[in-house]
Amino acid sequence: MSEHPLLSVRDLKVDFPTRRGTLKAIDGISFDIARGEILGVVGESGAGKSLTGSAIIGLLEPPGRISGGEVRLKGDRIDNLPAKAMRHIRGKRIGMIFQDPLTSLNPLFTIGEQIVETIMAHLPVSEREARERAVHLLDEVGIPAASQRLGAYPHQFSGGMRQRVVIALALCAEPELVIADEPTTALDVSVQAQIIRLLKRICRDHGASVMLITHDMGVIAETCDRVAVMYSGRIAEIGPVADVVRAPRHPYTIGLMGAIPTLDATEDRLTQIPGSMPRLDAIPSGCAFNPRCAHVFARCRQERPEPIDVGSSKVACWLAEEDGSRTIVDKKKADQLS
Amino acid sequence: MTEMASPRTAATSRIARLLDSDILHSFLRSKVTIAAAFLTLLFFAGAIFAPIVAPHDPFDLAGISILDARLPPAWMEGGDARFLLGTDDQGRDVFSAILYGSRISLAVGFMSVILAATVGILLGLTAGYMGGRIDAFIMRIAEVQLTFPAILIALLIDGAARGIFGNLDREKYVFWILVFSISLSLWVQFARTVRGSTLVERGKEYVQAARLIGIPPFLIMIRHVLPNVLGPALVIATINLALAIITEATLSFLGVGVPPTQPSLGTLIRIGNDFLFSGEWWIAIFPGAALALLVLAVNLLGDWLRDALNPKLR
Amino acid sequence: MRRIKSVAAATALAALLASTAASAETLKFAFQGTLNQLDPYSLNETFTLGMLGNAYEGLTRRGANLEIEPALAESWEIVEPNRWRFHLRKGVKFHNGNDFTAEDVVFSAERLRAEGSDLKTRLGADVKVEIVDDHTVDFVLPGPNPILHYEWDTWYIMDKEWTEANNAVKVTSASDTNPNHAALHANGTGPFRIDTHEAGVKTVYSKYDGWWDKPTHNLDTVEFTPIASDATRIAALLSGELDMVYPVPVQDIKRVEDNDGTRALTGPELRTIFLGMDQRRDELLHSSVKGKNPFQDRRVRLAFYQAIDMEAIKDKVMRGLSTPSALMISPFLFSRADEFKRYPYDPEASKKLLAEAGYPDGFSVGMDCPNDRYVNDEAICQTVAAFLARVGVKVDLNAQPKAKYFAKVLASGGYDTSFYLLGWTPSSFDSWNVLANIEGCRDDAGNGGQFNLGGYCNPEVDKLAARILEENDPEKRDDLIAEAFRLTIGDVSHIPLHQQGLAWGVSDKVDVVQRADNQFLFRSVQKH
Amino acid sequence: MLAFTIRRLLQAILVMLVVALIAFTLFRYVGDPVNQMVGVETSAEEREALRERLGLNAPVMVQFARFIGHAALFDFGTSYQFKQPVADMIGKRLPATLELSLVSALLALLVGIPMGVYTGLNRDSALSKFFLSVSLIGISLPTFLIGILLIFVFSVNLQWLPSFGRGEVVQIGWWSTGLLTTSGLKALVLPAITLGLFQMTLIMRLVRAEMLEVIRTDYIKFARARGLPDRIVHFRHALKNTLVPVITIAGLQLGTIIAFAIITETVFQWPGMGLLFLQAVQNVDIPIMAAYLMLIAFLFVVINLIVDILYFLVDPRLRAERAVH
Repeated sequence: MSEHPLLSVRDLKVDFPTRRGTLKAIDGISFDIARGEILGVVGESGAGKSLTGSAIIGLLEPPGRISGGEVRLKGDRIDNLPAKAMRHIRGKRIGMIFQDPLTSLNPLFTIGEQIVETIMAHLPVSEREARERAVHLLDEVGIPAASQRLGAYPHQFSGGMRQRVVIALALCAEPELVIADEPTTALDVSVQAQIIRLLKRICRDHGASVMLITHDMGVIAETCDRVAVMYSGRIAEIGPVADVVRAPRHPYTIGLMGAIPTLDATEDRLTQIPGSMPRLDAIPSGCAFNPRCAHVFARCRQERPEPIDVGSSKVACWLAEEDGSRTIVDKKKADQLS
Repeated sequence: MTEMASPRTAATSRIARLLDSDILHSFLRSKVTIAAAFLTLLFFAGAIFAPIVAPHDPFDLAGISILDARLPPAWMEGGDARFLLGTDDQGRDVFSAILYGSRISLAVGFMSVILAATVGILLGLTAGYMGGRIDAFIMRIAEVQLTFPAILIALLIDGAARGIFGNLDREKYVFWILVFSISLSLWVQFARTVRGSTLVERGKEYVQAARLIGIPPFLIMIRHVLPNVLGPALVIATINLALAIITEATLSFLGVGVPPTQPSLGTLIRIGNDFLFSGEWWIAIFPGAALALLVLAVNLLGDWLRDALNPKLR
Repeated sequence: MRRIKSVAAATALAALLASTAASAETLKFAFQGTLNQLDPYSLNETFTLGMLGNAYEGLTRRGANLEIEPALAESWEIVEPNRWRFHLRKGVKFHNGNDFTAEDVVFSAERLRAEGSDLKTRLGADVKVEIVDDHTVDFVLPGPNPILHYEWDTWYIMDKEWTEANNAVKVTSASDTNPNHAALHANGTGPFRIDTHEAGVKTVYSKYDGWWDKPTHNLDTVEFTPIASDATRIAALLSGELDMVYPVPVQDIKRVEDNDGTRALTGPELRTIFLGMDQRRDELLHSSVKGKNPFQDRRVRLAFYQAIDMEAIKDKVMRGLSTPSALMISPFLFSRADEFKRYPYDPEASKKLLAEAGYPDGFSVGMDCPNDRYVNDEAICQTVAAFLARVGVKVDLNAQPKAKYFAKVLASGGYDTSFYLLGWTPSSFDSWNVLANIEGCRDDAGNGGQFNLGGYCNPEVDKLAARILEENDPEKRDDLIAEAFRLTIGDVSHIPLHQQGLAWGVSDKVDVVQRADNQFLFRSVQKH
Repeated sequence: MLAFTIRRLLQAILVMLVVALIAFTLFRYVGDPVNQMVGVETSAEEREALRERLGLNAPVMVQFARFIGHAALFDFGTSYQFKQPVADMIGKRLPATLELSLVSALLALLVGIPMGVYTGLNRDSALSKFFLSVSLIGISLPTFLIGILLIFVFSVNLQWLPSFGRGEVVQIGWWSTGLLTTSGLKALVLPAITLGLFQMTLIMRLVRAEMLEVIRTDYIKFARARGLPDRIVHFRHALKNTLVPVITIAGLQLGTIIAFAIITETVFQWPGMGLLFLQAVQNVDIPIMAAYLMLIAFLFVVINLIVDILYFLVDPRLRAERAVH
């Protein structure tokens, strides 16, 4: 049993069938998350990050559907489970945190009601026990005077406090994996770091792995063990944070790195990648990134690169195949190239 | 950075939008909508060109003959080729009466909606722009107005009109009485929508800027607000047209609408209702079906418009 | 909460028990109009009087064939030419238990002729009523009148003591705003008492056990509901909810006949439907002609007459259920009616007459018409308008509910009409009533033909009418009547249209007697 | 809560005053009330005396004050047609209309909400499409046509249900109810369906639209992501949020239902206020019209108050806001 990673995604494909043809929103991605590991998933809007999260937890909005590949949790397939069985995985074994704490909580129910109903949906406890547990959790996520605030409604909390409540909700049935989908985007900059730290600490305390979806490379660099860079429904590059951030190999990753505003930036301006991600119904042949890539060559337009091992990372780029050791393009160079 | 900062749901919503427009144009949907549009156009054309296309003039008393009364539709036994859908108790051609009746029904409907839209948009703009007491006052009236459905208002006004004008004079003004009373109950929706939009616009910079330059901001706002509310207003107008037609028909059915000598669809149904049980079903059924079809078609168009423009209607 | 529920349940149970306990026969019927109030002297209208006639009684009553029968008076005699003696029935009790005596008759005679009464014509103001003894009353007339008692079947006798005790001596007139006890309750001697009366909703009668006559009915309860909508009324009969409805619209007669379990009773009604024209004013109130009154020209009146095809109206509007009439009275009420013929339908002649009269292009005139009073009244008016349109006359039709219509065209509305449709049943069933009310001259003070709305006036006719009233010899009397009618027809005083048919819808579970005056009397109803 | 209620009450009183003014104007200026009461033969002196007696010579403000004073006691004088006190007539007919309206509203809510929820949750199922088509037809068919059709089918042809009236009623105090007898219940079926159908389709469409919107919200997604059973997600979380706008509309609809009862009552000869009002309009019986207007306004105000309080109970955000301000 222990040889299985906690979560294993293999060749996952998500389709949106339409009358004019099937859109491939996610086109064959594979990655693992180990126990206790924090995996960052990064990419532009529309790259398929959130869909990946939704697909794993089985909450794709119709008509979106998983059209291929498999998702395994501790070696057991969960992508083809019946709705009822899947429900017991959601919340119980995989917790989820959404972007906006303001809208994630039902405004018409007290937070106590919402936590208690979640606990009771998954654990065989009495309502009293569930309440005690709720108080404990709220305490743990740093809500002051937790027992008195059970009866409070979401609108009576600040944004940061609400996200703490959401974290407590995601963790209240002791899940093994937490998928956090841009958990801080909607928050005030001043509390973003606090929430990320809280998330990291509390997941470690509860022994939960995290899949942290974000578009913020800075957060990834500070928080994650490994990172997956997604582009147009595929993984461009995946590997340990240290490698990917310090020595990105995929031209897209390089571009992204350039987009991180750092406090100690020596550059005068941020690196930008020209152009924008292709629409799902107009993905170019070959490498999807080729129209924007500064290093594009003929092969990129004809053949699609599959991820290949480069050091401890995997990179889907023909450049990487041609010379695994050569192309450690540094930031300065990328800057000039663009 | 700007691109990167777009919300998390952008990807899904982009797909959703694509799919939505897909549903919009999906085969079945458009077929129904096209049929509805065609039907509506047909009614409009029939109503506008009634004097040309109708085989008879049902309002011309000298042209109708009691001897032709209650003839069944042309294809039935005893039918007369001159009267496709049969004749009513006075010998009027039901088909022609439907064309002329739709003319009245549509005219009342259109005029009511136009009046209601004008009043509603003006009041909505005023309320939203002026704010404060005036806003509160107008919106309070709107709220009270909402309680009294078109039917009730129309009945009250009609009753008052009978008291003031007497019965015969009332008939002369009945068209305007109907238009007035129906529009009185329809303006609220327009006003609310426009007010909401105006409130949003009022806070914008160009309004402040206009004030600085010395242009009356109200005028500028009208120019900015109107395009914004055009979509929702069109949807409201379409749905209200259906409502106005139903209201007119109901009033005429209750006997307080247009007089039987110049029947609208509702009047025709009222007349035909007396013959429904006696086997002369065509006098009520054809106008009834015409009314239902017309309203259905307009409603379908309204539904489609709403989905297409997807404005927040509330 | 629970207690309330059980109370409610108990109430419901009691109600159910009550309704089953009254297992005896209940007659449920509907009429198109409402019974507004119960004062027997406030409205001279067939339906209201007919309904009250089930609770109240007159000195006389009329049988199935409208023959005069003794009722509260056992017999009467003309003791002197100007003195009639009525012998009252003994042992009759009002619903409240009071005895019926001569006092009540005198009291009723006074109240009948008091301010606010709509039935003043039942008994002339100059007739004296004298008590001979407790059960004998004399009526002293200013001159002979052979038809004195012809309309007394609808002059209902009220209980003096009850009326006075309830402060209801004053008649609640049609314009009164303070209805008194008698307008809301009834206390007669008739076969049924009125238990509850909700105007416009429901009136419930129950059998009066103390009735003096032997009941020829087997009813215990009668429920009356007004149903204005023809379709609803017929539907209620066809579905078996009601035992009887009237009137049945002519178009539904066949359906009522064909339906299992119901039948239609039809017959000629005594009412004559006619058109009237304002001939009194020098300028019409509602017309395009200014400065003169076209209806004062006989040619115009005749042109109108001849423009209308009565056979077509009979066939298409009345579906055969009418008798086109040359006279202003039903042929059943005047034995020599067959001597008279209608002017022929002739639109060409009509146009010519109009041209001769100076209206080659016609003119326009407002027409008043009730829309809930007579059989297909509004449809007839529309058809008339269509016929007149063909000879160039444009009619602005003003059809409205009878209450509004009557308020406009009758004396109380100042005879505000130029051209109208009206129906008339002489309540005495005699021609004199027509000649006096419809054809009699009317002066500015309102004396004379009260229902001569158009103000037609031929002094010769009035003189004949006066002679008819006093003539005791039937043969001679008929001669005089025929002569008077001949004059009015020659003048085209009115345009008689037809006698409409009666049509009642009756369940096969009941037997009823249909009287030609369209009164529905429960006393002859059998239910099985 | 108290301040809120008081403010609402004051607003309600203001509304009633405005409506009273309209009713008064109707009563006073549409057709001279004296002319409505007397005949042509009444002399000028008699008219003047009546005028004085009715207080029509007092200043308008005084008259209006009197009108309000009387209206507060529900005294609207005597019907021109029926010669009965208007208050009595309306009082006798009020139960009929209210029972019909409430049953229709209940029907509309009890059927409309589940249908709306179902079609909102199962957008593409065949049944949803069927419901939607039916609702569109329901909105497009005028009420009177539906009534006629129902009578034609169920009363005349099948003879299952009565076509008119209330059936047998039981008197409980001044209230007459048809809900306790079989015939009363049977008589209620067709009119209630006729009256409720339009509102039902309206509510169904509203709930569906709300449901579609709510189901897309983050908190519903989050509720699912927490692994809550569908039952709880749909009927606890989604429905409660859907209900907020539904309450407003439903409240307004009840007012509409009472007014729409005019049509249903006419078709089914239901002895309620609507029928009375229609007859009053046709006969220009102003006292009844004025009284009906006031009554409807009063019902509206009461319903609005109830809606506001319901709002309060359902939506904690409102409660908090009110508490703060």
